[in-house]
Amino acid sequence: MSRIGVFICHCGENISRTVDVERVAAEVGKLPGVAFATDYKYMCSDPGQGLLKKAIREERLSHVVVAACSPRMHEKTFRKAVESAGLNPFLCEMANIREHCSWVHQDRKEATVKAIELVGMMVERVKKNRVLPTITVPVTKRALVIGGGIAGIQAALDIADAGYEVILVEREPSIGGHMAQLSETFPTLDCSQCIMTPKMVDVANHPRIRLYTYAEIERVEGYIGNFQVTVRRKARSVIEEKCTGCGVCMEKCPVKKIPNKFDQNLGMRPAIYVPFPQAVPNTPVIDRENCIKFKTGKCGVCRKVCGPGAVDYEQEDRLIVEPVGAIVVATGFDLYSIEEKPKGSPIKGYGEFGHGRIPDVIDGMTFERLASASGPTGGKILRPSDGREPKQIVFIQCVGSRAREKGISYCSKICCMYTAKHTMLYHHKVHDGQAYVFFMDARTPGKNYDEFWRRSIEEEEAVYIRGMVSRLYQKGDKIVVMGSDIAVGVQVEIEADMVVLATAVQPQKGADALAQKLGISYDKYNFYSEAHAKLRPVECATAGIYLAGACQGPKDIPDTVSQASAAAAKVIILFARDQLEREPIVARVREAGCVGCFYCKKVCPYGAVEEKEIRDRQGNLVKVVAYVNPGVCGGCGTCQATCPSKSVELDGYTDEQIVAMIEAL
Amino acid sequence: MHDNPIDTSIYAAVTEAIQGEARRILSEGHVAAVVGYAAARRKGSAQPVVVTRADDAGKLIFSAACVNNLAVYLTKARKEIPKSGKIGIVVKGCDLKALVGLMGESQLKREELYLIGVPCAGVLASTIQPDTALTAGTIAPKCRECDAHLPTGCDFVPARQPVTPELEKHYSAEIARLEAMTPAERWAYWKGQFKKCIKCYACRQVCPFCFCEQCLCDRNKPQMVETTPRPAGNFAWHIVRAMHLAGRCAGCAECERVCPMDIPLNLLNRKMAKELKELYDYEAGFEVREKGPLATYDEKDDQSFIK
Amino acid sequence: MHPEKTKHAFEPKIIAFVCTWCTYAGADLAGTSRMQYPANVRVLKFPCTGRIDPVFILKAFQQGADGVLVSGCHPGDCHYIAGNFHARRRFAAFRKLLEFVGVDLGRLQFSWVSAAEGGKWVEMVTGLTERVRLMGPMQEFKELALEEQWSGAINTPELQEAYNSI
Amino acid sequence: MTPRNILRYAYYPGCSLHASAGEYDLSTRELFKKLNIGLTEVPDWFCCGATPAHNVDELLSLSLCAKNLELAARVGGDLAVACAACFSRLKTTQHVLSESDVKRQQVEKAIDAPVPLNGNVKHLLDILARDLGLERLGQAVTKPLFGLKVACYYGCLLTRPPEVPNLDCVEAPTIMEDVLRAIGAETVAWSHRLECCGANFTLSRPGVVLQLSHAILDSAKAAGADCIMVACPLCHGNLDIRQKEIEGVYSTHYAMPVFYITQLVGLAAGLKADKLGLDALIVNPMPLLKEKGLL
Repeated sequence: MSRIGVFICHCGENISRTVDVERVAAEVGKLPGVAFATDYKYMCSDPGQGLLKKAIREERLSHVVVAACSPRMHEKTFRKAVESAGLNPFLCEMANIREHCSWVHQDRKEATVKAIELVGMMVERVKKNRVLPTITVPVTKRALVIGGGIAGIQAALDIADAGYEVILVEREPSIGGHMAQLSETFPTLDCSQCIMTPKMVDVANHPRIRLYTYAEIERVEGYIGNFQVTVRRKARSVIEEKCTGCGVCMEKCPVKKIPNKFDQNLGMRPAIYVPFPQAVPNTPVIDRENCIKFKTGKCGVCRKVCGPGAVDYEQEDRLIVEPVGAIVVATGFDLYSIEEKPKGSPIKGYGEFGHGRIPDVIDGMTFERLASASGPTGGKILRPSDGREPKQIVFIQCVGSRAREKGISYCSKICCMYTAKHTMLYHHKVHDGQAYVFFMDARTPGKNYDEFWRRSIEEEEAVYIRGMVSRLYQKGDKIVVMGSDIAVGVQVEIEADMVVLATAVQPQKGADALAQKLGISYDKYNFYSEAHAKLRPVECATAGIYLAGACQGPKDIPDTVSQASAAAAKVIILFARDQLEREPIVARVREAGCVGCFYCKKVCPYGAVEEKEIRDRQGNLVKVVAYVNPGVCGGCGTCQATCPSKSVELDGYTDEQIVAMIEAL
Repeated sequence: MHDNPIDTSIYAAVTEAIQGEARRILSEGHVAAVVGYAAARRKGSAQPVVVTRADDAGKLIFSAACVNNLAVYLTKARKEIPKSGKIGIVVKGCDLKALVGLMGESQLKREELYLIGVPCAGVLASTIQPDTALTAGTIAPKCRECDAHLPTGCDFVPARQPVTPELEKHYSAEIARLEAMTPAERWAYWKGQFKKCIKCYACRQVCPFCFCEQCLCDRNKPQMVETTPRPAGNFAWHIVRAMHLAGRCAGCAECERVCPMDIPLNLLNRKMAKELKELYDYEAGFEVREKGPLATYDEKDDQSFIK
Repeated sequence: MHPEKTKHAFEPKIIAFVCTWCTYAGADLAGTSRMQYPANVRVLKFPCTGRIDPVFILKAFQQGADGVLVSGCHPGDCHYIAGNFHARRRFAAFRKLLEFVGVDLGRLQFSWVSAAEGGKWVEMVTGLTERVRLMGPMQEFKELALEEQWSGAINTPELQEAYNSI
Repeated sequence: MTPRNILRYAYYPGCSLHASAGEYDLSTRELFKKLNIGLTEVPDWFCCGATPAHNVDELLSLSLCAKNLELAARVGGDLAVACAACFSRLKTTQHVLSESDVKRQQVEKAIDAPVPLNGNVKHLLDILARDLGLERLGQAVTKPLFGLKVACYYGCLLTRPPEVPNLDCVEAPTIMEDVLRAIGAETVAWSHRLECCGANFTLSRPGVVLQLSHAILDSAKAAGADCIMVACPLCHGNLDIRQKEIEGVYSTHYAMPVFYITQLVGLAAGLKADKLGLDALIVNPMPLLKEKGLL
């Protein structure tokens, strides 16, 4: 007979306000098998856990049910406590009477009845729980970092400096990401390239970082400590090992006028190119779509002029499999489009402000390139349409951000600050110019941030107009901006020479596809979800995968760097151990019942099911049955639901446990 | 209309060919045994037989009374079959589908079988005396919608073409009739049917696909399905059975033939087959496929029923 | 503060089979957001919808559930790569079977509710509860459970009395 | 059964087309006859309430449209609407009533009939560009309007509010331009395609209308347009009838003819000026049409 202990938590008043916890304890105490039932103010607190451990010892409890918050919150806490009291942790279950009961119901009677039933179900379930031994798996002490922006660079450097090998994968031909595109950074106005490029060089020179640029993640298999990652190295057409980065090929390339994405298509580049002069690696790539050799078969100038013979037109994509133990995802962000419907985006475009068809209406990143000393204009603010200096410039904030009607309700966080920076840069470069900013609210929390914003108004003479712009249109060579000033209550019309839109920060295109390869969750905008909004902000719910930077949500540089270092620390903590304990929620085959139809093998998403021969003592084959490799099993249980004879069972979710709960209804 | 005779004149020639082929493969040592049909004691009746000697090949027959699906003798009813060596088996088109399914489920290997296919115009319904002539009225319901009169992919098929008249489809009509009912009417119909069940498990015993060593429904930890022949347990048993056969059963209708209480069991199986055909364009039994419709998926599968 | 609560003559029993990664988390989010929904639902957590055997749904109805909700991750979001895809096929077939034997599919709801969709969880639970409340109790399985064996009708007063006293 | 390629519609002209915009009605009927598109005027139709009613009494405005929808449903087929304001009100009514059961019940009580919420309400533009199709429209052209530079003026109601008309993109529609290009005309890119002309304020606050319409005319002229094309009698009224006055107030000169879409398409389809009511326009289009050789 089981001796089950049931502990009902008040959670301060969070539960007890709606649920009559004493009554729950009293009712549950009557259930067969329950030896002890009590309630307590905070079960998760130290005294609460003490109470639990004491009861296990004194009441000789065989199983424990804690009725409190969601198991997603504290199951680990209580299982640990139970373990320290000498019981197998998997003999402890939680009934969720907070998120699923007290917080979602107001009627005390109904909520109490429901709580009693929920606890009752768990009592029946726990009776069928079995002792599960922990499974240990080895840890591969190498990390994969996806994304070579500032987040990925920082994480890679930290992990590598701790003594572990790092694979850094970047989609573009060079690392650097968006930070390499920026002109100067707030709140100090130091040059972005000056602080960024040394880090890029550090990455290139680090003995423990293997850099794959112009590469993407093809496939991810395995689990924490033991991932197998397939990287697709796209054909660069230049052999990295041979190239010296002299740049002659780029000089001689006959195709010169290809808009450079790095310069927001303002500058031009040849068909064989590095995106920017400080690129790491400084190895060019051939843009096969625009290269004459690839289009017509003629040309081949770059191969002729290349001294070391690094140009290779026949190069093909290569797939490389790398075993790693942890993954840091740092894929960063993209900017929202003001076009009607950007291709492949889950969110509709803004569909206003000229739809991207008015050349002098640009976004913030384009302004960064104009303001950058290494940019297409050499740091001069000039209009894309006619190259004239704009004397009146209008900045519009919250374009897409906080626009529920456009499908985005979040704040992009960085725009208030970078717009303030833009007004300053503009004022420094165009002394007789006037900047106007249309804004809803100025959000400037952060060290020295508000001071910076005030400076833009008080010292740099930017005119801030609280209100939104209704529309703008081209009139001659001016752009008429019509908006309202809600502080004064008048309509405003400004004839501007240039308009800069602070478009919303969005996840990178394809963020969802990558998440699906990694098996991590993401929100409706495709930002990756952290395991806990407050307490586990850098971990994914999927063990062994960590987040850094704007792929998780809009972030400025200091926040991104902090999170990257935090993610690196998490990886280093994982690598500090040789063996990893994994949850023993895995499928096991009952060989006696297995008839070897291998339905389990057919549906297993992990390929964890193998065929095992059973032989008698003489060595004659008796039958072939299924075998589940516990190291590979992900623990989904699809095999069990599919098995006709139920000869494979998922520990922790056995049919007995589930049917016990259903029967407790 | 119902008395319209069905031409079974080829069966004599087929019998002769089967005997000849069995004799050859047994005497040449191709196979260790041939599973087929032999005449039984009652006039005109037939029963399964395992022939291991070439001299006994003359026992083999094929007639409209050869109703059994012999596939079951290759799996769980293997007792009389030699443990090693290739086995020859006489199969009608409908039985072949079961064999094909069993191969897909790793229960049989094609290279261990010698398939003697039978051109078949139909067999008698289970309720008809074995010496009755085959007519539109006496033919088994499954034969009314047979699409495999001539088995394909066999090692040997007598070169005869069965004459197959167009018959009224029994199961399709029944499914349509039931589908037109209200849920309450359907419930009443099945309740009436399942009420009759005595849980003799003959349906399970005869089914080539019920090859589990221990049936889910016999387990008591946990007891998924009540075992006593009460209406609740009966209902659960038949639902579980139909679900487990979905995508696998190709309609040999042996369950229905052996049911002593005349429950239209194949009707459930045919309904599931129809749904899986409509949903995933899958038909069981035509080719050996590694994955049945419920062991695979397509990202674009219909999900109109999911909110 | 407390809205007027309507008393209903019939409070259905709703049982929800959910996966732990998406829908359970979505239901947690509904809780942390303090959304409100009818107290009729009892949630059973599974690692994945792929683990949910159709027999459980049958069992739930037999145990007196008036409505069953099955919910997991949206296609492509499965924590276990493809469990929900397998589940989708399995349930597509199973609901057709239930429909064919005369179960009103209004009592069986399938949904995708992600960890971010607390509101959708509330919508699903509320919708099903209200619908089933209108449909009334699921009598079919309950009556079946009360019925004796076909040959063993309770045909004597003593038996009837003994039966009633159980 | 009617073959698919034969188009038939119930037709709701709206009050303006029986009064100030008679030429719009005339040209619509003639053009559709020419294009072999059937129009059956909804018997007994009445005012939709247009721009003022819904500001005064929402239930009344919904009921007016609901009744008209109900009358149209008796004719059968999709409902063709010429006036942008009527179009907007009829669509809005369908939208509001399908969103709110309470309002639908109120309205159904008021008109004592069920409201047909699923019937298609289509603006003439939609019929020409999509139902008939640009290809077939092009085939019907006998006199392409080569060399005529047109500023397509949508006004505020054809695409707004975003959730209601579903005619085209809210901020960057192209349907008018598509139609015009199909008949050989040239369209200009200009900024005020979707601005408000002032609509009904023409009577109560003409000053507002003059200012707004002036901006529109100014912009069209700056873009190099020969003429403006509209699909709404209210817009037409303000741009055409008020043009002289605007010229006076703002001391400028436009002489910019304002055509209805059916007039231009009719012209291209070979209809004569008298069938299109071109003589009813206030700003005389004849000199322009003669200059371009389109008469």
